[in-house]
Amino acid sequence: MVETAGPAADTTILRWIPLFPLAAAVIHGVLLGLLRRPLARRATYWLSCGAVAASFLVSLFAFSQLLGLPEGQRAMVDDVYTWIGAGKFSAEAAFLLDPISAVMILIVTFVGFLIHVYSIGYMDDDHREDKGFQRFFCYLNLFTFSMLVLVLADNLVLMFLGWEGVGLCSYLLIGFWYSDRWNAYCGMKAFVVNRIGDFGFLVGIFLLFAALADVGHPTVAYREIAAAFPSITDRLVQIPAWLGGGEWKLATVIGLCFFVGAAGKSAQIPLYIWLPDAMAGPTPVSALIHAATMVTAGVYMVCRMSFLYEAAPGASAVIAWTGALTALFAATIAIVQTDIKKVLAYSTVSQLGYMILAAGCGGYAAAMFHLGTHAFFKALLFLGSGAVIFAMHHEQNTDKMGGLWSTIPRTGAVFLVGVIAISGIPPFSGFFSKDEILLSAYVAERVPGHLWIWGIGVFTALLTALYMFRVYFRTFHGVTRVPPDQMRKMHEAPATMLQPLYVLAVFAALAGLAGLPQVYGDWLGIPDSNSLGHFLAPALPAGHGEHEVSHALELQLSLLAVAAASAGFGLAWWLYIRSPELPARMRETLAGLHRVLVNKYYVDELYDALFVRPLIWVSDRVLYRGVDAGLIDQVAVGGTARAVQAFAARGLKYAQSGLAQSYLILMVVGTVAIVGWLLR
Amino acid sequence: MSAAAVLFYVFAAMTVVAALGMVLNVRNTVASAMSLVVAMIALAGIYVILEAHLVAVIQILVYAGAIVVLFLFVVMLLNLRSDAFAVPRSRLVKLLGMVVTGWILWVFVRLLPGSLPAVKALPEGFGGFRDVGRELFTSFVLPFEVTSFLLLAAIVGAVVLAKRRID
Amino acid sequence: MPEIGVIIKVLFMVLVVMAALLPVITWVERKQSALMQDRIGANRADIAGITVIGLLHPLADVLKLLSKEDVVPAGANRVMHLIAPVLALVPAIIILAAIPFGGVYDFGSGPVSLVAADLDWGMLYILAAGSIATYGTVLAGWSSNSNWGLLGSLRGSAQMISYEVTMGLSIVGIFMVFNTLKLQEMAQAQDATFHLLGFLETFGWISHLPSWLSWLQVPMWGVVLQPLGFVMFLTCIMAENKRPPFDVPEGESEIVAGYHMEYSGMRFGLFYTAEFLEVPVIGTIVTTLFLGGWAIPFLSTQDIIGGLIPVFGVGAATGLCLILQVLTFFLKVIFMIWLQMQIRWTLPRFRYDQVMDLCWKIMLPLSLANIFVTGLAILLIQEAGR
Amino acid sequence: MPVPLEHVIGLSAVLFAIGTIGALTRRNLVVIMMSIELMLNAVNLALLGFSRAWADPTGQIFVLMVITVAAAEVAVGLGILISLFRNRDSVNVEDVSLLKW
Repeated sequence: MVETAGPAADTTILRWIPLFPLAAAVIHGVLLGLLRRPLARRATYWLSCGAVAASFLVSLFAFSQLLGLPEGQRAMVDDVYTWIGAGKFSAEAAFLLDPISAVMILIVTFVGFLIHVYSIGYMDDDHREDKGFQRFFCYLNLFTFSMLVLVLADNLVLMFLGWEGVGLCSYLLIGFWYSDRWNAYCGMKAFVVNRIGDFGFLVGIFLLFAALADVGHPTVAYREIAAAFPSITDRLVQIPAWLGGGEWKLATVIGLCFFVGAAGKSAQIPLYIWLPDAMAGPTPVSALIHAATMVTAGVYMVCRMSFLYEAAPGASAVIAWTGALTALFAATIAIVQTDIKKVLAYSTVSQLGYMILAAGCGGYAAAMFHLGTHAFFKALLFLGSGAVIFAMHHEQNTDKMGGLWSTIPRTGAVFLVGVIAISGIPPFSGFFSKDEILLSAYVAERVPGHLWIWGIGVFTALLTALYMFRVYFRTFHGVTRVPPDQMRKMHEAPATMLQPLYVLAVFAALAGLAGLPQVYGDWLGIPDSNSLGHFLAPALPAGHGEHEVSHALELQLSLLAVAAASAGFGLAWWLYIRSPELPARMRETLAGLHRVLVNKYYVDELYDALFVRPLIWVSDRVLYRGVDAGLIDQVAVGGTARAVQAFAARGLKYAQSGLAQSYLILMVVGTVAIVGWLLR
Repeated sequence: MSAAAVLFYVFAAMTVVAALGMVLNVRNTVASAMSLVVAMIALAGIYVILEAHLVAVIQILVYAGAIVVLFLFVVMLLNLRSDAFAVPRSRLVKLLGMVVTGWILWVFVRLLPGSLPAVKALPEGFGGFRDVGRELFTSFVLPFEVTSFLLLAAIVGAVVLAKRRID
Repeated sequence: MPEIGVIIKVLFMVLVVMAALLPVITWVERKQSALMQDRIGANRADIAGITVIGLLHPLADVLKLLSKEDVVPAGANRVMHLIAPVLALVPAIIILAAIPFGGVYDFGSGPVSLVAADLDWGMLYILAAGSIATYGTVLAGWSSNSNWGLLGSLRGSAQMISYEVTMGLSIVGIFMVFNTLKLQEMAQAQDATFHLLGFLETFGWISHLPSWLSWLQVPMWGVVLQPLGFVMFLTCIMAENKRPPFDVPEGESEIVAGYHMEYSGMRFGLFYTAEFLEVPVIGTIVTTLFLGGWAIPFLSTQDIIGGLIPVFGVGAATGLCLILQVLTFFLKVIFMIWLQMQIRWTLPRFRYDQVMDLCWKIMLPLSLANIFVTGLAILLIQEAGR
Repeated sequence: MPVPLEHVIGLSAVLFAIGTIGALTRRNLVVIMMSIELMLNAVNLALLGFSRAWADPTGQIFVLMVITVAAAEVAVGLGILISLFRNRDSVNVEDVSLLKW
């Protein structure tokens, strides 16, 4: 189907990347579910971490081979077998490695590996159930597999498989401690909300396939779609009246449908509500799934479909604005949260907003860049918070922390690195990626009000610095609010937890240099320093995001961003170090606003009133009691039975005289009648 | 008219008469069985005329020699006395039977003339046990084997059914 | 001409076997029993004081039976009561039609086969005819409206049906060995000898037999090739005949006289005749199947004729050979008769369940095994032969 | 073939009809089963007639099969008959009409 890569590259190695974690997961599953023989913890984590490490190494190898290919045609396809073949429709189980997916698999396997290692220490003190340890690693491997399928998939259908797989694993892991009803509820919430997004995604796939089939290209493979797309670019579709009617561009409709899916996975307005609750899961899960990898699937998908969005400016505008609003919205909420993981969760939402914003503004490379850096520093932050929580014996509320630097300085140090990185203070990674995003927003003329978006971005950068440093100060500095005896007993996390932190800290600090903008490259005398951008460029449309602005302007913009970030830092320092009594007074003066923010704008309550309760009511009264019990059970099933019974009792039973010969007579008459008719 | 033809018609007459005797004799079951035997043997004769020697012998061995004896055996075992079935059936049933029979005969008779195949010349040893046996153990070996299963099932069923429960 | 020939043969068989053998058999039976029971036995019947060592007794019997009143019990079914003895006797006679009492001889005018009806499927014919004999028993008991008779015919029919099965299976081995159902062919096949150790050569276990063993020849008789079949067939066919030790249908001590209890006079005589006639008939059958028929051991037909021609010339030699072989045949038959007498007077009557168990639980599996082994052996020899 | 095939088939038709009448009108189960045997024989006759006409032994094979099946049927049928007689002391087909409304 797809033209294969050059002879140099052996493409069949790709299949091994997802295969290793799958194998591990299957082994765990068989041992746990079928044989009921849990492995020893040591064997368990050696198996899981080994599998992920193996696929990371294979990924590196594949990546090197990809680099070996000439600039223009960097793509390796491993066509394993035809997964679904039905007439014209056929979905291959094929893996595609191009720059985008290469970046993704490196992030997924590398960060995933670190988090696996981290989990060894973190889950070790969890004694809620004996099999929990292996179950956790089983799910973790399964998630890695699904994620790799998602990013490596060569076509939409296979990608959807991974898409659902990660959703399932997130559900399983959020509700990992299902004995606690709240966790189970959170898992369900995440799953249901994701379903809504998946629905949009599916509709998008169907629309796209139908349209392509119309023009004679029934395919779901990316590159064929991309090839055949121009023929349907200018199509118009009639929107049903209840959706407002009118003629829309098909590309726009499809793009919006896809974006619904992206919004579901990447927690954008209005579907972001599941992510904060997802923090009910173990912290490594929050780090891996709900910060580094899964939630970025939406961004990845938008970039993957970039050629489509290039043709659908309307959809892009919607995306950009959604991203911008999400970023701001989540940031404002994050300011007042006291639960350390909640803050990180909202910051994740906010950062995802950034990425989506970039993608909407055509800065796909910027989005991918930020995706990468964010994966590092947000994983770092989560794991750091995990270390804190570990030290505090599963206490997450920052109101009960403070001044921890004296007891766990190493954790504090790596946490600080993460904070600086996310706040976008040079030269840490967050600065460069965020800078590129803002730049791409600034220059995206085709997006209506792109300057406003840029403004929002800058302001959000300020808020980001504010709330991140707020959390940092409230946790590690100032007067401690921890009972002294606990303070004395407190100690650092074990090595298996700390060493991944160090590694992540290094990357969080330096990853930005991978996509060093040309401006600074010139200073340092590095020719085309934005290696990541160059690497991604051929796979992404040479959109307006890339077009040149004068270095002077670029510098001014980044200075502005830095200024905003440092302002946020200063504000946080003023409020929580310099005069710690101020926040309380502000809370009193702005009581109303504070309450709204603490309650996250009452969005959950709103949804509950608007959707959840009516839905439950309808399901119970109409669907269950009306349709199922009433219509199907009573009328359809029971009715049929009653009808047959009545008929038999009235007339049919008299045909059964019990006399063998009467039956025989009927039989003979029938036979003879048939024979006679045949011989007529 | 060849001797064989004469024999055929004689046997045919015997068969029909014996069959009628079997069906119409309402007083005496054993007599019915005996007339059935006569019919069987006469049929065996007809089979010989039709060059089906093996089948003819088997006919006598199995039908006359075993099956009908079995009937007689059961009749005697149950010691069925004759008169129990003397009561005639309702006219309606009889009429129906006649009508149906008329139907069948009519259909068959309509079928007969012209629609039958031309008679072919016979190969050597046709209908002998070698010929039939070869056919039976080559082309029809599977049905043959399946038949053995059928017989086994029949044996078991008969034993189970007829065994007197001791309780 | 051929029809005449057939008629002559039939008459020969029937007359010889019935008129000559039958009285002798009854006499032999009497003497035999007397011998065994330490009595003198039949020695009274005399014509003018001459008692030919009791050989006149059969004559007296016939006269008595013919002159007795012929009673038909009340409530009996006359027709059936009349038919039954005939049905019992006829099969025994018609079986003789298929028995070869001599070989195939050529007096220049085409080969003459000394068998009334040389059927392709002669053995099957014998089985079929034998199966008809059941009706005699069944009807006799049923028609005479007597519980003893009914019980007798119940037992008789069950026993005969059962043993028919085993009898048929027990000679399948013979069919396989001689590869024919034609009795004359069987007899001819047995008109030969084979080397007792020949199998060693056949399977190539030794290159060739040493000459000093060449005298180790055996006639190729059914009894040699199928000893188990011989025993089983003899048992089955004697059970078919319902004489002791298989006389449960009559069982004087249990059910008075069984199925022919209500018979008297010549009707009983017919049953009696049938029973006694079947003894030589059995003899002929067993002889033909297992004892080489008319064949003279170690002297095959062509040996005899070839040896006699120089002395007498072709025609006379053939005729002489014919006479010799027919005599041999009847000698063997008489031996079989004697053997049956021995058995009849040696063994006591079995119990009914014993009879049935012997048939279904012992001989049926044995006969099946016999068939299997025989087939295996034949296959092996064919393989070795090729 | 000494007689025209029509006559063989006709004979078989007549026998079949007689058997049918017996099976339909008699009430003695034994006789009914015997009538069924008669019908089977009629079919056999037709099969053999055709086999003779076509000079094809297949018909005879079929007859052998039919005979086998008939034997099995009689064995089982009579077994049922006996146990029936034990329970209901009758072989009248109209006494076994319990299985109805």
